[in-house]
Amino acid sequence: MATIKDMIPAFDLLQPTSVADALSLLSEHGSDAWVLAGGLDTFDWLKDRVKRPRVVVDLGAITELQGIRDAQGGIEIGAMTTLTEIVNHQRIRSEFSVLSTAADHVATPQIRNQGTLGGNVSQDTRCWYYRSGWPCYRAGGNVCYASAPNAMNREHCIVGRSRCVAVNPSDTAPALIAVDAKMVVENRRRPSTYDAEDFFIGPSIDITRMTVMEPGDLLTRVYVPPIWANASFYFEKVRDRGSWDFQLVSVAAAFRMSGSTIEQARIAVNGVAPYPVRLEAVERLVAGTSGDEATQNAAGDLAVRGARALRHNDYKIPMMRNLVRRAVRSVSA
Amino acid sequence: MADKLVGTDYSAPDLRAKITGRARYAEDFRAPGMVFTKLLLSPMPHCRVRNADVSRALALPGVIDVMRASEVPQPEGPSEAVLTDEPKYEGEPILAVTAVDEETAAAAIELIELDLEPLPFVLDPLQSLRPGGPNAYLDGNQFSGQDGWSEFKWTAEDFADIDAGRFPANVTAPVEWSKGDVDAALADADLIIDEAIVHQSATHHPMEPRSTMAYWENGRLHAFVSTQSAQRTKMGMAGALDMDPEQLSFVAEFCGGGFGSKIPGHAHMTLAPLISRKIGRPVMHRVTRYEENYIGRARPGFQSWVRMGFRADGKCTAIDLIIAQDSGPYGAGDFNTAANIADLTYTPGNMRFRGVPMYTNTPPKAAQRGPGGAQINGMLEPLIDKAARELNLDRVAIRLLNAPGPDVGFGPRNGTLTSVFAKEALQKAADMFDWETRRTRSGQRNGSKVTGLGIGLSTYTAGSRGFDGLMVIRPDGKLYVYQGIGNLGTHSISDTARPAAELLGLNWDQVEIVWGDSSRGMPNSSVQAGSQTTHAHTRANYAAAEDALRKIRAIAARTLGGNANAYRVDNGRVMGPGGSMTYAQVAERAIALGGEFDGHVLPEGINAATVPSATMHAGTGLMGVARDNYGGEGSIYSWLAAFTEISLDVETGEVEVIDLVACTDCGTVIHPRSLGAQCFGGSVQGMGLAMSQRWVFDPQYGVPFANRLYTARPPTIKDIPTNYTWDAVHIPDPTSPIGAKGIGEPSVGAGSAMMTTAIADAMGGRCLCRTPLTPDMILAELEGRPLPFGRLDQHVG
Amino acid sequence: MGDVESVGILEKQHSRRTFIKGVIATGATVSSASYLFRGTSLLGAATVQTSTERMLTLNVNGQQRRVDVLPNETLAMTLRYKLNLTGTKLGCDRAECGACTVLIDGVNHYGCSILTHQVRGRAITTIEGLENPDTGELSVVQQAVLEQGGFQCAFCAPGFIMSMTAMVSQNPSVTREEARHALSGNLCRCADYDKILTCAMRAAELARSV
Amino acid sequence: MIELWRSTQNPWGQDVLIGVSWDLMWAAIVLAALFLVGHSIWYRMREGAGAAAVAAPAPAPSGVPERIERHSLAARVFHWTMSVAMLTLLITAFVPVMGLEIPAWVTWHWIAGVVLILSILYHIVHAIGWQDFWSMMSFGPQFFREGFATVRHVLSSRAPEPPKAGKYPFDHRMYHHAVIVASLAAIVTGVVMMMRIDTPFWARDPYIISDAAVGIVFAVHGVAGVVFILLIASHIYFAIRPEKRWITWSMIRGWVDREHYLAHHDPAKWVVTGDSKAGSGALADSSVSAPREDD
Repeated sequence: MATIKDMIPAFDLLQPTSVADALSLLSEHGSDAWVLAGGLDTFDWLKDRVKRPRVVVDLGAITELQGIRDAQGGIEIGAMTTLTEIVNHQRIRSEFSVLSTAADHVATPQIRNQGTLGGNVSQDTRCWYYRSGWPCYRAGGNVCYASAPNAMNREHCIVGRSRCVAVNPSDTAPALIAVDAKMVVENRRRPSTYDAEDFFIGPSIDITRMTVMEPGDLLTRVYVPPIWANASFYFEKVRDRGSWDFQLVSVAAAFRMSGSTIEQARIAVNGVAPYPVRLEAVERLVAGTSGDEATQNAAGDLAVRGARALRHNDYKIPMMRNLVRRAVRSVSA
Repeated sequence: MADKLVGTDYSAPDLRAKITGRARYAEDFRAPGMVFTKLLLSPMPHCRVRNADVSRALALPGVIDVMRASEVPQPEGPSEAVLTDEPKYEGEPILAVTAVDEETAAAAIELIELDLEPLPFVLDPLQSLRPGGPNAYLDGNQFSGQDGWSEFKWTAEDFADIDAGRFPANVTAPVEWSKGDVDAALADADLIIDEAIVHQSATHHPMEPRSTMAYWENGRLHAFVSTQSAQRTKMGMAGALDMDPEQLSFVAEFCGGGFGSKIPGHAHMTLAPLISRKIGRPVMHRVTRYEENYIGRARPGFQSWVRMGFRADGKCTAIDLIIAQDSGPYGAGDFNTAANIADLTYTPGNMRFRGVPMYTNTPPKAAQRGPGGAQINGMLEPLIDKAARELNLDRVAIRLLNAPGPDVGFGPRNGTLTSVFAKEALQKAADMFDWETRRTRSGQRNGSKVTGLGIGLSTYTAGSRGFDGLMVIRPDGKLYVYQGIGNLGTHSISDTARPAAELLGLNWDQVEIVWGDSSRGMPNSSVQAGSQTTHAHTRANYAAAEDALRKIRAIAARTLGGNANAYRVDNGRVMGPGGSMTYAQVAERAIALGGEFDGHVLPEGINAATVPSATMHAGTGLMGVARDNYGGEGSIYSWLAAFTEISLDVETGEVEVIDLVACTDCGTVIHPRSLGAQCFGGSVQGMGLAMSQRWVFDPQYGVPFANRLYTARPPTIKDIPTNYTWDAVHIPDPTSPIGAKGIGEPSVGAGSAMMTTAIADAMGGRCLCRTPLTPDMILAELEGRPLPFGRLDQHVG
Repeated sequence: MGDVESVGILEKQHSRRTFIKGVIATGATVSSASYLFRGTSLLGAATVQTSTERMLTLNVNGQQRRVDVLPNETLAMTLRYKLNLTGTKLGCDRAECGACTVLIDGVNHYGCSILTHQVRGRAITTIEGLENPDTGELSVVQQAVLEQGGFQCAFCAPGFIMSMTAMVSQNPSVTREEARHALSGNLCRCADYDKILTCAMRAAELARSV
Repeated sequence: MIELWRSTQNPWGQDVLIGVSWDLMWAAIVLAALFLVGHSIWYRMREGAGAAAVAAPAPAPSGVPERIERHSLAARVFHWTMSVAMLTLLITAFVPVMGLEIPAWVTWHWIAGVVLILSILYHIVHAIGWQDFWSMMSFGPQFFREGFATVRHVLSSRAPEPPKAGKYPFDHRMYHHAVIVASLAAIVTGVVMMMRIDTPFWARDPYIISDAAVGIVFAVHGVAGVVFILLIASHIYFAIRPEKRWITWSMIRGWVDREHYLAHHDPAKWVVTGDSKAGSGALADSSVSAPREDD
């Protein structure tokens, strides 16, 4: 729909300084309001003139949303904490390196300097049909263009499709699942806490959203419990170019080892479904093993069981399988 | 003794401006009362504008003008208009809205109600070649000046071959030539390599979008343009606006890259002047990246079939080449050059070429750095390796065997070269790379990583002749070199002046380069394309310097006595039997003497376009002005041989590029650091062609998706070779007094070829025979899974 | 325009919203010298009582600059079209090339992808602010680039130089590989990356010796 | 003012219809509620006026058994299967629109749709082959006479009772016809819509029909769905009204007792003879087991 994609249409900018003010603004303006965190996803939408919020609520002035604190033995990360802060945070680097590594794989330094953890996990999908403003299911229309027989869907999903075949673009999402992070979502009525893997939803639940958050909701902080501190972590992201690009497939894993045996594991993959996928069956499979080659292969094969390719993305099946293998291999003697 | 200027590094005169933010590119200029123009782009790949209701747009406060296609020149046939009522590609400008600010203009565009009639469109040349397939134009898919439009199709039998994966031996083509007896040579060949190859289209995406600012002042146009060239762009712009070039103050001091998409200038640079003339206010046409993606040109894609015959010793004895080219809506010539360069690089002796340029409803195509050459070398080098593998020959040896020597005659007319040291460059690069020991690494596996070695040999035109040089030694003792060439980042504006300054015995701080503003003088110059500039303008400036030197000596002899030829120059002085003079004194004398000395009398034979510029400076000092009459037989081509080692991860399809070793045949080296940068930058652009850059279209709606930088994927600093070493053969071109040839173009083909060959090498010789080779394709091939594209699909990845 | 009417509606809500601290900028502006953005009169819906709230004092290159900024205006646009600091380039306007990179409190950001209203009260440095204002002396990064003859077309140069500046100030002992990572948010289509890295390493060297 | 349609711009910027506005759903719900309330009030008034008093049973023809089979087991299985499918369809269709998430509602919806289609196919075959098809589908003069009388009776309390129906009273038959139309519309469009989602039957392809046609398909499907809100609501309402409950029981047990038979049916039009227990006797087989579509 190339008529013009330039210049942000006018909106009212509200810059509350407290979560309470933000929540009351959001509940007041409902779906007219747009939450502005780092803005890297936001300004795309606005400059393309595809999304037209009347009100933009900028969270930048809310200090209580910023920073990384020790909390209940774990770590609490404000939703407005930048990815660079996470990359450089000493305790995260030493105890939850999978998270700092994942954050360091996001786009570019400038984007990490401005992009926030909250924004990174809440960002919208990059399906180029949807982002071009085409009236697909996700945009409230009655069709998925990306799954048409002749569609260009190299970067789309191989599991979890339901009418929509887009993928979640977040690099930190699988890492948060791997460390069993808790996402605290507040609205005017109440705060509620979600396990990271439940925070992300697929189109079968609500095709217009990527997360549990509805208008009026605000992700205020992410709590990383101590359970997985200092586990053996693995993160890998396959992308076309070494910078900027979103993942084709990424994997984040945590292994608690006793000696050379995997006691317990958490493995999540992204870029393969409309939401980051936690591979619980694989986790059970590798638990109690030494992660030997047989286990690696079994894990990889199990991971992609039921995966279904679109016209251009069959490669994601072996890619996902291999990344899961590599994750397990990383802890094998 | 004055500094040695040729072959030494120096800091270019425009660099300080570039690094302090003072360098002004087209979009950096302002004028009082400046208003803003924005484009309404076609949402359809091919349609007719039945009606555009602009009333609501015009009613929006702040909107000044809506310019329609009817108000701009509409050329006949398949040629581009700045605005059109029959868009030939999604994103083609339909009309332009001008308002007091961009926000208003954008809002106004959304108020315009378009009534569009969708028309048949085609994205893939092969679709248009199929019997009954769609055409890009209503009247057909081929155009010729005399016969107009016609429809060109291949037969069902041809497509039976193609679909069965056979070489379509019987296809006809709008362009055909052959030499020798290809069929006999193929029959006699010990080995025939027969492949279908796809090379995808890739957008130029210069960093600076083609913005223009323009205003008129009592009949005089002031235009601020982004262009690779300068004097030639000015003439082109004046022509396009049907105005006297002398009424055009043309400013193009800096150009944020062009890579072929801005020679000379570009169609849309006339829009701001046209609107400004209409509304009587300065107009800024800021082109966005999104628009640049559409109107900014792209390299034509190829779908190609080739049969190469080899003797057992590895000599290529036949090339049977068919190229179907995606020419976009307005055509491109890459396919012809590609054929010539195939013949030149591998000297088969017997060659048949069938070229099929097909119009498509995709964004316009144009020359892109190494047009045709970059594609064909990237496509054919892996086949040379395939032959080496089959015949069990060394990959360097087979290239040395096939590379041309001085006796080469290439192309349909057996053209000759002024000089060719391809073998020398290849051998030197091999030695630098330590090929003899490293060759054993090829295919070695370490964990999931496999080593691949890549070799790319590429060539391209590197010069032209007959342009003018203009320079003045002023009473301040400095040499002012007036450049008509553009400043696109190659340092040509200063590089081409250094041999001249050296001839005049000047230190670099005694030389001022004047460029980028027609009101300061622009002699007749080449376009900055095809790597001509270094060759053409070292000569032109040298000719002017010789003219100046003659006059300096004459003045010295007149003033100090003795024989003019007994005077020599050094350190800004002329000295001889009668003593010495400073250039300052010489300049004073020249002004006093007048006539030819200070440019009041100009020599015969300089180009008419040079005369106004020379006259402008007449009387300001001692003028050197001359045409390059050095002559020389044959075409000027330069060469680059590139080697690389890569590490390919067979579990992810990712490729790590460990190093790049390059050696070039570009004659005399003028500016080593700049040359090294050209070889590296070009090679990396070639790597982009080979490994990431893409166009992707939705086939249903004909709409492109890789229409932004992150989806088009130009190489980033993370994708480059970790180590880089380079050198040149340092053998001057004998037909030039300076001996320098250009180098911009060949590096692209070499960089592309070194990657396509390295990846094939890492995959045990399996050649996917397409670009770009992205991780998904590599992994699918390695895993023996269905490839994510049809064998001949264009616009995938 | 629908969003114009919304100005009026939201005005009322704002007057009720006294408890909210921080600026509430509205969709219209009173803009005089603005090259780029529309003035209220043109919008039809004057909103005088909030227009003053859009008058910002920006700290740019050490100077306090009063400027009238729309809520939907990016920093790059303000710099280029209101403060005439055209050294900051617009290469893509989508955080995909880095030509617009500026420093905000010493950290490199894409000027095209942050609202001017988000940087109120923060120190903004552009390419024009690197030279010593008194002596005109170049910064170490600029010196290094000048020495090494960095860049070709140089449209990307200001952005790269700002990223290098942030890099060497954070880590003067940066390795070439680290530099590659630190500069990976800037695109150079001439692909002069090798020379750019050489410049970066030289800049770090100079920074260490300072 | 409520919106009727939802439209958008296709990738070429052309305006296209994409479906009905969900305002219509709310309108239908309100309308249904109004009807139920309205009808119960109207009925009360009629009772007050005594008009609704059941006329004295006509002299019973000899040999009418205690229990007269009204719905064969097959017919009842069909009815209840269909009702489950229909309710699933309505819930999965409209509850998400109301904002309550139903995971994988699309899958449930199309599966229920397939069940509905199969059950209806079965019903058509069964009705044509083994049931008294024409007693439901006849549109002769008698149909219109009954119709006229029924309407008059509804409009005025002084109007005489309409003549007793045969097996299917006029209102039931009208209801049946309405359901046929709505079902056909929903099914035909639903099948087309299934081309756009993942089902085991075919590879999804959004381009089988044009944007414009798809819009119409979605709109028709939406309208049919909204109509079903009204039909099903009123149906359930009548099914649970005390004075109609004997019919509901007959759809559960299969038979009606002699009193209701004589009270509500014209033995001349619905002939039942012999000492038939439920389901027995030649006549019973041929004529007593026609199901009532509107259940």
